[in-house]
Amino acid sequence: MKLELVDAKKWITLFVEKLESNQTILNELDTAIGDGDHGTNMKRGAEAVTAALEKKEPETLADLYKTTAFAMIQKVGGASGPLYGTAFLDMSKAVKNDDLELSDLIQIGTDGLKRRGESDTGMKTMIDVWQPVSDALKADKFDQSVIDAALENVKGLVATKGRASYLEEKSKGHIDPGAQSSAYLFESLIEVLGE
Amino acid sequence: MKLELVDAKKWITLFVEKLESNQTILNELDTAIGDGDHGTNMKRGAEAVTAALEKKEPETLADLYKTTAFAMIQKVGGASGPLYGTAFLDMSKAVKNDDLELSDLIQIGTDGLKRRGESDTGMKTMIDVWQPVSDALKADKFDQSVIDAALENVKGLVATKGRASYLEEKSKGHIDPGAQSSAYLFESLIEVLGE
Amino acid sequence: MKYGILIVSHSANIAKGVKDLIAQAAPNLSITIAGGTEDGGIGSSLEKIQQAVDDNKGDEILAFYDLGSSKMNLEMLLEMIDRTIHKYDVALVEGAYTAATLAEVDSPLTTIEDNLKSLKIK
Amino acid sequence: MKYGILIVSHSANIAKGVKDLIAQAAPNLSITIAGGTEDGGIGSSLEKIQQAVDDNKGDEILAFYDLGSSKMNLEMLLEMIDRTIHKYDVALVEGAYTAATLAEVDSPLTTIEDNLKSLKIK
Ligand SMILES: Nc1ncnc2c1ncn2[C@@H]1O[C@H](COP(=O)(O)OP(=O)(O)O)[C@@H](O)[C@H]1O
Ligand SMILES: Nc1ncnc2c1ncn2[C@@H]1O[C@H](COP(=O)(O)OP(=O)(O)O)[C@@H](O)[C@H]1O
Ligand SMILES: [Mg+2]
Ligand SMILES: [Mg+2]
Ligand SMILES: [Mg+2]
Ligand SMILES: [Mg+2]
Repeated sequence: MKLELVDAKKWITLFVEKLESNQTILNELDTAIGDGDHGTNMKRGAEAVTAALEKKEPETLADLYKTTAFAMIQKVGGASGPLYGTAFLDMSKAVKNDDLELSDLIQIGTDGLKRRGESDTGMKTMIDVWQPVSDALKADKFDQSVIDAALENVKGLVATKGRASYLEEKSKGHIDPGAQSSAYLFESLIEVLGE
Repeated sequence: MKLELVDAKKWITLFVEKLESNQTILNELDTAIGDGDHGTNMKRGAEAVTAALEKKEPETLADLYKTTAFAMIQKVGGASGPLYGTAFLDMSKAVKNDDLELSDLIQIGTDGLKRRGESDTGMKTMIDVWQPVSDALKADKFDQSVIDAALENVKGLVATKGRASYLEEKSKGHIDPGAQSSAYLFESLIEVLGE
Repeated sequence: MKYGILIVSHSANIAKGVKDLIAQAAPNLSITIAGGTEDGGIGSSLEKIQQAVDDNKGDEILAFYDLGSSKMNLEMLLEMIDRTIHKYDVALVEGAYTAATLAEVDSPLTTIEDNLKSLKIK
Repeated sequence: MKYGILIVSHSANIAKGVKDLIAQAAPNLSITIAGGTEDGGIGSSLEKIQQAVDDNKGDEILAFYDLGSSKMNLEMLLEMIDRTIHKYDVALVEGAYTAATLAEVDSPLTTIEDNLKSLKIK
């Protein structure tokens, strides 16, 4: 399965909308185990993405992901900026290969997160959503239940990366804010794929 | 040997004068192996001592040393503030014992420096002037040559405490600024004793 | 709150910045600061430290400092007053952030101190 | 000068304060800073880091950061440009002070790095 430019644009647009309407939830999640700004950060990033896409309509998938990456990198201001930024930048480079499957694209984004964050699955970060989604896409079993299960799993983890890691055991029982914003990203993808 | 109040006042007054007229030298010594402010710090302390002594004429040796200590503590602003402050504060407590010899007084001040600085001789600090002076007083051999020899020795040491310790080997060959200001203190003492 | 945080730095800007940084992650803690000399220069002031201790609303205080005279002035004050102040010889910014994050969620002192151990550099 | 110092912090005040502190002991070094987000909040900005790197006059740059996103943005920039930047996972204030003091007296990089080793906490 591959994503066409028009669908990919919808994907990013839906993601941006969810970020804007869920700012408060993301901030609240981050207040519990971080510094309370993930919603504000992502909203700032979302607005920058919208502005950049309005300024110049991307003509290729590579353009679209690169524009998204740069807007995030420049405006988010938190760890999620370089993280989402790296994921989308790596995706933008990889997607120049026309044969790239969607599952490979998401795995490349996930690998980008791991590289930038020096992290992996099980550390209670956004990676714990990206990796299961990538796996499910590869197995052609991607749907909302994958995201729900990933969030449920994230909740039970003890953080070992990011600010929540300072809390050790006390980080348990909370959804990681970055995992939640990534859930929005992939719920947006489901909406696009489901059409 | 003991110091009478009138002589002790002269001692402190002479010290303060030397600090005020040697601000530049002390700053220069501190520029070479520290942050360049020892002269400025001690000048500020000196002015505070003068002001405090003018405000209220001390009636006992304990008063005199305590006033000196507090002025230094409040106004110096660098490490030398709590160091000279502790030395004079401890001296002020000890001097309440009428039998205290001058050599014991200086040793008590030296011990105060060591406690506050968690330091000892050989670390290229003001202690490397105080301790030899204290020793010389005990042996009844205190004169300018003791101070000169102490400064000469300090120059060759590698600093292991204070800012100069960051320079390691490169701290060698420079006179420690605090050792120099302490040299002024004890040169003032010689002037008083010599009268 | 059980624990308050005290920041002692040679620079008023560092002290203020550390407070801003940790207050974001620990908005309920009492965080008081003493930065720079009395006249705003680089250095430290016993009076400012005293004031910051007086203003701190923690039952006990966790104290962090940067260099030489910040430490010596802090220790001098500790000898003069009798509030319970724990002084840590750890990285200033990173140590204060770690302690604040844990104190914010009511972690016990042993947990806080366990986590500060690896930040000991002084 | 051979080495310049780069300070990346979540807080503009911390960055500014660290510069004030180390500039006093190392007045001849090029010290450039990137603190806080673009709009002055707590966080980090790749653009500010880029600017601070551009403004730095050292032949090589010794870089220090505080937490997560400061580090990630710095590393992101390292991938994008080709100046020689040495990034140290050490205590921000104490590490920068140590490096600056040694660089000021033209110590070789090996000496500087030897002295930073004991400050590694990240
Ligand atoms: N090292 C890391 N690896 C992967 N993800 C990380 C890492 N550090 C942080 N994150 C993710 O970033 C999210 C926090 O983003 P945000 O709140 O915007 O940044 P900050 O922590 O700088 O305030 C976390 O919830 C987590 O998902
Ligand atoms: N730990 C210490 N023990 C003894 N003396 C010290 C110690 N640290 C610093 N000093 C003395 O203090 C002097 C520096 O004083 P000053 O320049 O006023 O303070 P700062 O280093 O804070 O700028 C040094 O020259 C040294 O003699
Ligand atoms: Mg956050
Ligand atoms: Mg943040
Ligand atoms: Mg000095
Ligand atoms: Mg100083």
